[in-house]
Amino acid sequence: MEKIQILWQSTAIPHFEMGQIIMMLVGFGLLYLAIVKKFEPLLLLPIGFGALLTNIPLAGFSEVGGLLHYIYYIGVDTGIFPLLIFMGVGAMTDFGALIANPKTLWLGAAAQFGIFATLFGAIALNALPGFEFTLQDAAAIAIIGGADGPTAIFLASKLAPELLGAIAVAAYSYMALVPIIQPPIMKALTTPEERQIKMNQLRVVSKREKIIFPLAVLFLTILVLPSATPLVGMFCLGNLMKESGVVDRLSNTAQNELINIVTIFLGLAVGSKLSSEAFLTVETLGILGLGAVAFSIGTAAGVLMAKLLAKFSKEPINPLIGAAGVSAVPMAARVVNKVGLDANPHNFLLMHAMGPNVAGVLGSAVAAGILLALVG
Amino acid sequence: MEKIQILWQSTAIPHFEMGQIIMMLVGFGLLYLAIVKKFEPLLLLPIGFGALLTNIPLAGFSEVGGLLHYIYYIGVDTGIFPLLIFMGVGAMTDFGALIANPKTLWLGAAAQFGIFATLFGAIALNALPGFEFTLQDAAAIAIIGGADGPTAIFLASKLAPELLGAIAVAAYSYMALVPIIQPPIMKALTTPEERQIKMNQLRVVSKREKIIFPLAVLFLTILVLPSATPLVGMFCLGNLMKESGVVDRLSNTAQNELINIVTIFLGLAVGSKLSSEAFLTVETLGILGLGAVAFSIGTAAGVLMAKLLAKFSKEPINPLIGAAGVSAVPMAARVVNKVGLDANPHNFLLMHAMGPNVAGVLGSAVAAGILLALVG
Amino acid sequence: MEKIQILWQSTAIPHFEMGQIIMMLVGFGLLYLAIVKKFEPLLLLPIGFGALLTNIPLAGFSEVGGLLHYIYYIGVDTGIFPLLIFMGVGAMTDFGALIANPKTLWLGAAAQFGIFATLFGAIALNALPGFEFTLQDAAAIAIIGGADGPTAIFLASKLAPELLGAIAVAAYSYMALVPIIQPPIMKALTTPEERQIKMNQLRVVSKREKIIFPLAVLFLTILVLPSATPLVGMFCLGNLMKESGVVDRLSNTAQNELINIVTIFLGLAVGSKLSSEAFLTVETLGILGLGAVAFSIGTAAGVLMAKLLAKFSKEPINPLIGAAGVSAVPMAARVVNKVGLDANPHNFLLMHAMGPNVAGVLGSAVAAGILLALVG
Amino acid sequence: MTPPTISEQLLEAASLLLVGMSSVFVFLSVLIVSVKLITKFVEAFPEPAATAHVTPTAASSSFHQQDVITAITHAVSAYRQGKQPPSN
Amino acid sequence: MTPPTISEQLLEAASLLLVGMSSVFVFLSVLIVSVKLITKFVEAFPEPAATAHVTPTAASSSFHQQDVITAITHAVSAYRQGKQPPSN
Amino acid sequence: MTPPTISEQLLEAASLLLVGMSSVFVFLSVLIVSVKLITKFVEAFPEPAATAHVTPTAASSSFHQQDVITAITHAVSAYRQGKQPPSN
Ligand code: NA
Ligand code: NA
Ligand code: NA
Repeated sequence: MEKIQILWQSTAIPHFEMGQIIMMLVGFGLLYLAIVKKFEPLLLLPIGFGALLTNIPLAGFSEVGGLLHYIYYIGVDTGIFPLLIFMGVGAMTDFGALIANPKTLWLGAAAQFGIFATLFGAIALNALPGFEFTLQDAAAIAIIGGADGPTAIFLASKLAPELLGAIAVAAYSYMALVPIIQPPIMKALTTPEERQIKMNQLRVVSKREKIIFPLAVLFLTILVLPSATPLVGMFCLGNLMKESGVVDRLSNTAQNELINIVTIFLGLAVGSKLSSEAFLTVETLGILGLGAVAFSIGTAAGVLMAKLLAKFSKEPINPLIGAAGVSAVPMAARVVNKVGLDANPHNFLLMHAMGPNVAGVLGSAVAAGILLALVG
Repeated sequence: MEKIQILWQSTAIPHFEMGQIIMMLVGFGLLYLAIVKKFEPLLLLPIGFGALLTNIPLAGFSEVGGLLHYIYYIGVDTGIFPLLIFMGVGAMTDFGALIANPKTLWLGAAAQFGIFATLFGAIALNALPGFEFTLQDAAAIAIIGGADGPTAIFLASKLAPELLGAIAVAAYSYMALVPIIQPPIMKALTTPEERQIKMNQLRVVSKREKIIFPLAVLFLTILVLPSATPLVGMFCLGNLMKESGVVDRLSNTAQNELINIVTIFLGLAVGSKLSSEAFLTVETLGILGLGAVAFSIGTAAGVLMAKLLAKFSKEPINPLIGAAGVSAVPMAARVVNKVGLDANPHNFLLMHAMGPNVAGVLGSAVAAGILLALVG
Repeated sequence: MEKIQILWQSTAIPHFEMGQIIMMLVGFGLLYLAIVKKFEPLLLLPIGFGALLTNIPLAGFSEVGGLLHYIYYIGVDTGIFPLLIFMGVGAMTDFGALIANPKTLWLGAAAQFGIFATLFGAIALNALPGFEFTLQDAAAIAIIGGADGPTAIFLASKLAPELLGAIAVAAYSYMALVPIIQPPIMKALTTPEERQIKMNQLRVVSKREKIIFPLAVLFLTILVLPSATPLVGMFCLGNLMKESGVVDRLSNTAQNELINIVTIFLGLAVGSKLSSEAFLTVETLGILGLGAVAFSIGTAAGVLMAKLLAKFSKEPINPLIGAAGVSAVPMAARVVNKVGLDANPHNFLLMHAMGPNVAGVLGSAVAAGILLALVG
Repeated sequence: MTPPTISEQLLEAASLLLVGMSSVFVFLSVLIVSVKLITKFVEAFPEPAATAHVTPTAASSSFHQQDVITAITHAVSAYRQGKQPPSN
Repeated sequence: MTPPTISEQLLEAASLLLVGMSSVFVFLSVLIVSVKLITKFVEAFPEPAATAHVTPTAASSSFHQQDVITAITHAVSAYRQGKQPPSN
Repeated sequence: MTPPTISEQLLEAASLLLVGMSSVFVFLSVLIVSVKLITKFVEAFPEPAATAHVTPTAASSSFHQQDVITAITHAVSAYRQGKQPPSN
């Protein structure tokens, strides 16, 4: 009898709290989004699974000695995992389109307005009862507008670790929602004629330009924004490994096995921050709302900047490509391509959108560095 | 002269203890089994090599600052390595046969009798002089009957770390000996007619069933056996990654590079526990004896359960497939197939044995959770 | 205004020290050597990049909490990374040529004279003002003569961590310079007739010999040189995994993904030791000079030993193959082949040079063990 | 606290045997029921054949950029088309 | 230290917005100039077509040993040649 | 403890040179003998050609499950055979 009592007490049933049940539903929801809706499954599947595990009563996944505790403290608290992912992403990124048309860097710059406007919005939310975002919190939330997962996780782990779970979930969810969020904004801000503009073929970029480019980016970052060098540095290392062509085995490993291993762990670690105390707050609602606003503002700023550029440019510029400046590589570029095809079924904008798209990655890494320097 | 004296003192020869020499022979023996006899070489080769290294005088592999010390404390003491291996095994496991014929879960359940009977046997051994197994020790030894390496290592690292080396060696050795241990028991408990029974073709299982299955297993484990969720959870994560089909690159890495890297380290770490103080005891003899008993009882219980099931089943059940319930995936299923072919050269039982085989993995993970809950 | 002041202070420009600028130039120089000159790019690219990162003002890569700090303390301070690389190199090494012609081990032994003569030279340098090498320093510098990267890094991390950066850079640079350093020495010490000597075809070595060989090497090392067992042991583990043929998936991972991941990290960690305080000293000049001397003496000793051997050998021995005894696998063997072809365009010495070449790896690991035992 | 006698230990082990095996059977029996329910559920709600294919390209957006190749193909064909007299 | 009022915070956020966006634009504008300079530099000093191919085999010496295969091929051919009457 | 003079250090280094090189030579010479013994041993006990092939499938049991494929093949053929009149 006593054994059965022990056994009953060792089931989770008498220990469940309402918050844990809700968070498990959130975890299942993320798994649903990942598996059925195919929303950024590489991250949302392990994040959702981590959310399930961390909320199991008695199992202690995120307590001292628990698996997720170790993974979080080894990889996220130290910043190692997002930086390794960034290295791998760098090794996958082709800057050819950007080097061929460097003006697109301005589009990547404009789209960062989503970040800084959202920072302002987060502080403005403090006027409402229940919200008490510090400047650090606001900066970590605003980076969602950068539409870049590793950058968001890295900055949140430095500025507002307690919001990390909500921020990462919002960042990846909205990145998956890019095909739904962006097109209405893009269409509202452009005329059908503008959307049909055909752009000139991009020139071929030489291997040496591609090798020097990451070094130039790093050099500039070192000079004026050392706080961005962890992110930009690892990104440029990955890109240099790829483009130099002399360490292909390292480059391949960085963009395959290493990034895969780290992605599994990073997802689980982020999921482990989805506890009810941290997530089931009115602030999470604020974060989700601000994230959507950030994406929208970033998209609009990119498109408007493209229209402005087009005014002063000798070559034709389709303003749609400005929307790709939010990054969310390569989905935002695909969305640009699709909206362009809707306007003119012979107008393929994908390559032209890759320039602002990768510029957006640099732009948000730079923005993260600025936020670290000013409020970190 | 003094230099030569230092040199002589810095050789291992004047420092060897008898126990170290014997343990090195044990290590060579494991290498022999792995390389020549092909006994579970993936684990026994690094375990044997680790046993050699850890017993070298003056080298300090397992002392503070030594390589094996780091590997053990990072990966085994924390439980990380066996859990990662279990994730990889989950990503390799196909539950199709089990879902098509869920009754075979009872065979996987019955075979766990080997575990609990052995626990009783280990305590009974305490009546003999020289044996002083605690209940924790007995539970860790009994899990050998689960015929599942990572489960055994995980449980032993939690309940009886000082017995870890002997338990892991016994578990993997007997898993390799399954083709020798099981057939006589299977033949003794069945008639030739029973062994010739042909089973009905299994139905095709849909992708969605395979996706929901690991989630259902996890859900059930969370509810009633949270102490089993580290093992079951990581296993189900691996299986979900595989079956969901949306994160193939993560699933492939989990079942290839990641599991390979962890296997090398896990083997070395287990080998590092093969010190003479821990291994050269009468208790090791007890562990080896109990392990053989556990496998035999588990096999017998599986076969008998299959005979019982056959009585009440409308569809024909070949009792041999019960033997696969001990897990030892997929060797036990192969043994069933072979013994079945001996009785009827046209009777292929492999697919039918895969159901109880993978059920045995779940069964012993559940049994491990129960033991952790009750004696941990 | 205040924000802009903060922003200015948060750029690197007002914080740069001359030493950091020079070290960044050194880093760029290493990248140049790696990418343009293709000098050992697998190591020199990450080392050069690490040198850039570690010298960025305010970024704190190598301070507590910085990425390179973690990588260094986890992987190099513990010795784990060089040992894992050595395991991978072992899994890539084919001892067939050495087993077929075991006398070539003497060539690998002779070439270690470069190490011990350099140790003497380093101490002799203390007579000059500005040099104060301890015996530990001298031993760590001398190992550059072993022409084996992981061995040099391992020994330096144990004996003289503050010299690690310079030693690793010298070791890899000179390994890349082998095609320039060795040929003049080889030609000076041999006559054209000697260089034309054709050697007999090597016999085929059986699989079993190749399996037993690493175990024999390990056994001998355990007996007489336990301090060398970390290096030799991991090397032999890799080689045994390869030759045994029973754990191909582990062997493949060890010589591909695992060694690639570790190489990236090791390179960055070594680069993080290239700080101006540690590198911009007169001692670094001494190290660079001594390294070149070590390679030259080793080459000469190998060739002279080969001439001596040829005197007493019944079979013809081309003295050029002695130069491969310095290791630098497989570049030194290629150099031998090339110099041989220059003398006789039909004389392919590559296979014959592989024997002393891999013997040199063992030889320098043994030398490292001796140095650890005597001055460690 | 005195160490348990051997008979106390055996009693404990026997009760573990009983409770443990019962739990394993209960657990896996519930799982059998669950699997049957899953099968019924899946049969009751057959997969809407189309939806699975709507957004597969959305997967893993931040990871691969092979579209670049597609894009180049398109760009080349667009470029060629641009040289031909427009047909639309 | 009293916590900042909401209007102080908003002022701070507004100044961050201004300074941040300016910095991003300045940074990426400088990068545009740099890219153009790189392109000019690369065009001004065209790659000496040959040098890149001089030492490619020198790469990663401590890593792969596939020459062994080459060597065996050579050795075999050398062996065969050794059996034939020397033609030189 | 006074630091060693340069000549003391040189003496030390010289003795290291002597002892070290001797040790390397002794070690590798013993290895030469060992290799020759291994070769003789391997020739003396030629491999029983068959044994190596007896249990290769036993390798790595807990790792791959490709038999499932084999099994399906077998199962299908068994299924077909089951439909034919039994010939045995
Ligand atoms: Na961005
Ligand atoms: Na089992
Ligand atoms: Na060497």
